[in-house]
Amino acid sequence: MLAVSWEKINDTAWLFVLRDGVKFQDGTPLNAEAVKFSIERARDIYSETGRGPGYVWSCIEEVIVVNKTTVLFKLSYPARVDLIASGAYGAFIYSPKVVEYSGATSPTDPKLEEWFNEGNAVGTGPYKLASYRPESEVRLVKNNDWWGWKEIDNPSPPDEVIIKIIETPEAQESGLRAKSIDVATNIPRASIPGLESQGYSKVVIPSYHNFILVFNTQRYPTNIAEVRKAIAYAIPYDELINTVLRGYGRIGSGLVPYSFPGYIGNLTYKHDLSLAQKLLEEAGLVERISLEIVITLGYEEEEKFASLLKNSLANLGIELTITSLPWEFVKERGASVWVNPNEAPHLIINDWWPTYPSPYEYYYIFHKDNREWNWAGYEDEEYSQIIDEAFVLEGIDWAKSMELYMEAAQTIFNNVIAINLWDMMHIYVYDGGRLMLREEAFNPLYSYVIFFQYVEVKT
Amino acid sequence: MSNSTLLQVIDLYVNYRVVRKFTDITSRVRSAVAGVNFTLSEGETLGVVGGSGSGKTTLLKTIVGVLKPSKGEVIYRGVNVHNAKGELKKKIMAEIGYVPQEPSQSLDPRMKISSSVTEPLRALGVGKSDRYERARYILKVVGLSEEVLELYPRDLSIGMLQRVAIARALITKPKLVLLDEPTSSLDISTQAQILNFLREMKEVFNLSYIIVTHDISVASYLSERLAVMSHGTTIEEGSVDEVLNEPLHPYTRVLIEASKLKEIEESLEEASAGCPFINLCTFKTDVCFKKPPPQIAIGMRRVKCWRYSSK
Amino acid sequence: MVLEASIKSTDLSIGYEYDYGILWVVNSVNIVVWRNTTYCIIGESGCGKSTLGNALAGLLPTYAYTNGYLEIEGRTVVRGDETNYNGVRGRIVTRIPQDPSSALNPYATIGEQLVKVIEHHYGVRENALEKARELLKLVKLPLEVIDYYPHELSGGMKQRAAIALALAPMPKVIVADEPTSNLDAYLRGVVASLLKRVQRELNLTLVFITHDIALTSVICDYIAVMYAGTIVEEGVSSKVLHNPLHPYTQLLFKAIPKLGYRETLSTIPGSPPSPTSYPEGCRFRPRCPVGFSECYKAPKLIEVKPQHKVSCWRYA
Amino acid sequence: MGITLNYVVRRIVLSIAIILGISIITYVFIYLAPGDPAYVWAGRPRGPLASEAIARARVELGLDQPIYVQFFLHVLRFFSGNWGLSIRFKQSVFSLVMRNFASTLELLLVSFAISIPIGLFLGIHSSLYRGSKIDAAINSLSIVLSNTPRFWIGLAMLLAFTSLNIPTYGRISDNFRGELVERVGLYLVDSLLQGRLDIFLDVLIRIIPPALALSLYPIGAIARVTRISLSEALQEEFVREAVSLGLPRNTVVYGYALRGLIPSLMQAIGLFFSYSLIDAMAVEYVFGREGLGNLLVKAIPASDFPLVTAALIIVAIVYVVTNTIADIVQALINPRVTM
Amino acid sequence: MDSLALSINAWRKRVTFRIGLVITIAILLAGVAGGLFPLIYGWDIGFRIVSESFQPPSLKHLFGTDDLGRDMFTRVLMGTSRALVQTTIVIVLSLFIGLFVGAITAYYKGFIEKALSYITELFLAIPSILLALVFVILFGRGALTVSLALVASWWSWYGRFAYLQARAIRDLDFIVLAKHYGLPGVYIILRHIVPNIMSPIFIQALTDAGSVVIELATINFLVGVGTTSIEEPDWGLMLGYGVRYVFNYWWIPLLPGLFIVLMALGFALIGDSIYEEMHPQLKRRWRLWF
Repeated sequence: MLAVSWEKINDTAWLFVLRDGVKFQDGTPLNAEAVKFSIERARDIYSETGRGPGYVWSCIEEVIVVNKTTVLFKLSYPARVDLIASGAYGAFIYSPKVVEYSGATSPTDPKLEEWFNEGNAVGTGPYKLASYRPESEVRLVKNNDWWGWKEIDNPSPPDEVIIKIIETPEAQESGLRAKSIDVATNIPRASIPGLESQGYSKVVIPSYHNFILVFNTQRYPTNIAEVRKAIAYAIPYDELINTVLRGYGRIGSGLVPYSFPGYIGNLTYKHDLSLAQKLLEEAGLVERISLEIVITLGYEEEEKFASLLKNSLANLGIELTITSLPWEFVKERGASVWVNPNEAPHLIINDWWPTYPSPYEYYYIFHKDNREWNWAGYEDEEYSQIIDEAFVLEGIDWAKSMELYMEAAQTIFNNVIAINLWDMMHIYVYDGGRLMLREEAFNPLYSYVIFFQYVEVKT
Repeated sequence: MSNSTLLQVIDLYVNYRVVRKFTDITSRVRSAVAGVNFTLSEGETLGVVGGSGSGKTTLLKTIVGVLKPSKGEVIYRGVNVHNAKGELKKKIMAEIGYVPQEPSQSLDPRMKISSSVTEPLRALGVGKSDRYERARYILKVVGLSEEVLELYPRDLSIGMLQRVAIARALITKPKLVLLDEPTSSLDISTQAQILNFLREMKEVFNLSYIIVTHDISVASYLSERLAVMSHGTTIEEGSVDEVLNEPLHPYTRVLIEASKLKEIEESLEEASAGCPFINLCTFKTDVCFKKPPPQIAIGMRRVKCWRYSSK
Repeated sequence: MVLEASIKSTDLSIGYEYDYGILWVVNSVNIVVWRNTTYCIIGESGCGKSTLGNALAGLLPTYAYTNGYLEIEGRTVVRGDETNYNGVRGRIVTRIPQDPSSALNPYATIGEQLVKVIEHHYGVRENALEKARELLKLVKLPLEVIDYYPHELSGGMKQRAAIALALAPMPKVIVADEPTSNLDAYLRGVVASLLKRVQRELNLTLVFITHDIALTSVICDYIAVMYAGTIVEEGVSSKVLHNPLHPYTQLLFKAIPKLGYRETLSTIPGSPPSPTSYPEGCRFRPRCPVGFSECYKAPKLIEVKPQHKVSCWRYA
Repeated sequence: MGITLNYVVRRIVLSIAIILGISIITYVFIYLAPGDPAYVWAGRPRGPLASEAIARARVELGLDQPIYVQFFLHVLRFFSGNWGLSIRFKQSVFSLVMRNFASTLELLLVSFAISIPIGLFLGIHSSLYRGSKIDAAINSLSIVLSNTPRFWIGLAMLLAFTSLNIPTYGRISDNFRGELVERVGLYLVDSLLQGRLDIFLDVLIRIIPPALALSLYPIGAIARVTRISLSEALQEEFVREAVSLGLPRNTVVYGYALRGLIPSLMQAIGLFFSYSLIDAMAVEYVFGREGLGNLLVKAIPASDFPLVTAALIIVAIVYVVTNTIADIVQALINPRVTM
Repeated sequence: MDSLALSINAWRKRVTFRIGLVITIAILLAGVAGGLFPLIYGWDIGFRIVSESFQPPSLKHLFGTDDLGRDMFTRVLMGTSRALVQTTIVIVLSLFIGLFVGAITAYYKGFIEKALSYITELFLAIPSILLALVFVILFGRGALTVSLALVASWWSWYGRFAYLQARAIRDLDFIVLAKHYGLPGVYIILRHIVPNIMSPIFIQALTDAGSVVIELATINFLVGVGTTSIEEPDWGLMLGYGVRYVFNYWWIPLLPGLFIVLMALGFALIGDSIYEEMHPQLKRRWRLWF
């Protein structure tokens, strides 16, 4: 948005032209220096401490200020800088004066980070941060000096925005009903018809957030491919859509979510219990078996899916134990497949969203070197090589790299290492009598983000 | 006085701590028993008479060994009661019986009489059948039927409870029994029964008693010798007849008058230093206001009063 | 001196509610207490004397049942099961408690307690304080006691404070329920003397309830002996004390140890019956050494000598 | 005075010892917690440099030190009010907890302002008419009240009020949120300090339903305690003495019997207060109010153990402090007891 | 011995006792039924999807069905047996620990008394939720873990109660004498102190059973640590999970709560009636007499 135009000069150099006349909320003008400052800070923090989402910028060798409004990105290896720059993380541009404000000595001084954490920000956006209580609410006020107001033609944008951090769906619904919330991001799906009948409106936005069922390939019996396949056939996909997602969701295909770069259709199993039964018999499993699935506490859909799966597997004589844990524990259980595969759960659901618009984000999960996230315990040399190659090719030959990703997806699908169960859809329920949410207010890459400049307040 | 000395109490002090005021950081020491001396011969009975708060009960508990003295010694047949250990201690415990003040509190309400009565024997390591045999015997002696053994304290009247408490004190065949207000919670008719019974027991087992009471008539009924106690010390000691007929100390005189029910014009303010009985006394001199009186022996009698110090 | 009845009871019975009905602990008591005299009720524990005292002072517990009549200073306070002590408590009757340490309000100073009572009955504060001082003087307590809490006083002083409190509403009748039982011999004499003096000075009617027979000789004008809920003997104190008629009274007096006497005490065999199992007829019959066949019928309290009543078939 | 400075000092030392004990237990808790705080602290790194970031976070959090050093530092920090940064919110735990505690405290105070008078009233009347139908009714009512899950009733109330379109959700209307100047942290007080009656009313309307739900238990419990202890007190000798002196009924009941009960009732109410804290957390969660309960619900799934323990330590400290105060006050009021 | 007599008296005279007993028996039956269900109908009975989701209460589904179409009533009954077992564990264990710790604290004067009473105070102050979380970390999630965690905090109530009771009797003559005779501490604690302090504590524990149920439910409601899975039919979790449907499908969160109330009430009514029977000053007729 801040860039007016950009072009790829060669594999390792991109030129960006910035919008002129844009000012930060503290009055300093947005210029090439600020871009250099912000991007290099993110990159440096990552390379110095390994922390933060700055790794998206690790391809940058140097940001060169060409003139006041032009920057040149010099890369150490080919990459799609345009995609990175539009990513959800690590691509924030802020005023270089923050160093001064926070009393830090250098851009990577932890003091600056603390200053940000305390709820300070100086960006270019249409709304300014007014107060910051990460546990309950964030307040924004309109930035009248924003450059974009002329362009978007919104007669009545909100003057003040309060983002309430309300995690539980019932609390959101209650707030909505009590008129203390105008837009709710996470309403129980089952409540939506009731709310709609009371005059509330909804917006359904697809997202790149998907839920991946991961099989433990190192533990009996899920180390047997037939067993995994049988489970894949036992998943009640229709019920998943109808009962769990109440229609607001899409059965996943392959690993990459729908409409994300590198999406592949048709990599989906069907619900077929008799086939599943046959596969189990082929695998030689006649006695009753017990499996464990680990899901994340608080994800209503995961919980329900697990229940459906339990019911369905019961027909196959498989007893499914559902363990729902806080997210940190889920991760710990999942990663334990590398330490003690027989203690790790047979099945585990990992929810994933990209920080960076490349299919690599999804395929890297099952990379053999990824000990943090490869909860399948899947160690496939060939697969890993294919995706690494594809990643390098991204900045050079997009089509070729997509082909390689396709191959990787087939491997995962055929071996039933993991199944993308569904792609999430965000449902925003709002009081239609008071607000109008334009479509531009949402971007699938930015989950749970509303661009408030596109919100119209009705009087 | 008979020949052999049974018990000697030498200069006994028992202190306790009190905190009085808001600003007191440390507690102050008060003496419940402050300098008690007496000697008891075998077969002799000592009556200790004193008002409430005079330290009688503390004295008794210290003699029996329940409380530790801050100073002084209790010598039973040449052995210091509080230093005795092991078998010796058990022997002394067996030879000194103790009957607490409230019969209703001295027996465990949740325990059968048989268990309560045989408890001292259990501590001595006597076998179960022996214990019960002895319990049956002793109950017969105190005039209770055998069925009582299977009852609980709530099934018995207070007089019977007192008998049971005495039976427990007697079950170890003691030589000395300490009685703390044995009749104060009893009715007149029961009191007479218990008093007579105590006399009888003394004959049967050749016992010595130390009886602590506020009632000088009860003490004189059972004892050969009387000690009058006040403010933690024995202010006068002597044979019953001597004390009753010729009281030396003004407080003793008042006590006797009170029990003869003469009308008493009372004045009870406590003196600060010096003798605590100044207000009762018609012979007070300057020294009485300054220092507490020392113990003075007159023949076999002892008294704490300045009046007799010059003699 | 003309004798006027201060308290008069007619067939007064008092019982308590128990699991299986009413337990009558005081049965058909007929007494007359004359004004400005001291009337003693003596008996052993459980004979109902405290219950009778509570009835006189208007302090029967709520689970008590009554029967008969009781008049105090011309006011009928008990009529059948109805009791009405309004205007009688305090104004006409007060009582001196058995245990002053629990009967004094532990949360207020002696002065506060006195003043509260005086104020309620007679108004204004300055006078009340003055009156409180007078009362303390009357019971020979030092004046600084006015600022003391009850727990700061010794046993004897507490009892005096309780007496002062009972005198504060200026009643006509005082019921003293074993006021000396928690005191030692010396203080007992002191308190009894004090009560006697106060009764004379203030022209009170004093009902003195005690089990301490020796004490009665000093302070009582009339004596009633209670046994198992009934009055077995009643009369002028000198007559009852020196010439007891009822066998129970006779035996009881012999059972008291006397100073200097060392002969074996005589005892009453057995123990007093409990209200749940009063014997038929004369209630002393099972323990009576001189009982005869007549005793299976209940005797009546009759005047056998002038001012000396007894309830025994031997004198019928 | 029945109390000595010595006692007060001892009681306070005891409280500090208990809080120290709690800090030990919480330390053990944080230490044992399996969700790797270093990982979260590092911002859940995903890239190839992730393990490096985690190692770095471990140093920053002091997790590389020997356990006794860690423990010592923990205790030191604990008593200096530096409870570290919340892993999830990256803010000072202390200020986070205090800010939310004010909300919980406000709710509790209002609920006790409701329940103490009602509970006392019910208890006194139950006791005065005991054995009667009134007593049976009040007693049964208080048993029912004190044995109903508060959060459940809160839920039902939330449903009822929301269907009646009465705003019960949240702590304050959003229109007012920006206008309220926070001084004390208790919005009822703050709004009055600011002189804004409209804000005060809004806050009041929102606080009453949860406070009512919360006050069920204390109402029942206070009524029962009052009934039992007043019944005993009314039979105490000094109360009978007051009756025998002809004092009027109100003087006897309130001036004599009840006055003596104040210390023990205070102690009991202090206990109920600290016991209600957990209830308050559940109820405020139901009503979507900010506060310790909501904080806890957010912190637990995020394995934000410093925050979880801090929130719960506040509960413990409130317990210790209320009880210490109640004990000291009870010793002060009661001249009989010498401590 | 007297407790039986007391109960009989209470039954004869108190409506509350009878109501409480009826409720408790009903809950016990429900618990037995819930415990037997898996044996009769198979292990997955509580999880079986039997109908359309969100069915309101009807004769077929007494408590309606939940968001997946499972029968709520079956699940609530299974929750009953869980709650009964958990409550029994909590009450019995805390009672024993509390009773003995309290007796020991009071019996051994001096250092042991100080140390143990401080420890008791400490455990009183620790919120049970915190202990529940600690225990979950130590022993893993599960109903038993939370019960034990609650024991770890709950015993201190009885510990203090027992201590106060025992302190009141420890200087009575029969205990002083037993000590004086040289009888061992264990004997005195077991034979003298514990029997004399236990009955009020037992009654208290009976009354407390209701609070235990509520506390368990509150912990599970708030932090959901009680079970290994949301699938487990635990009351607190069912409520906590059902809260999100309160506005549209009220029976999902509200009906299971009814059972919590009933169970708590049943125990409390029984305990209270026996308490009243034990305290005659509370049970006798009382009229305003002054």
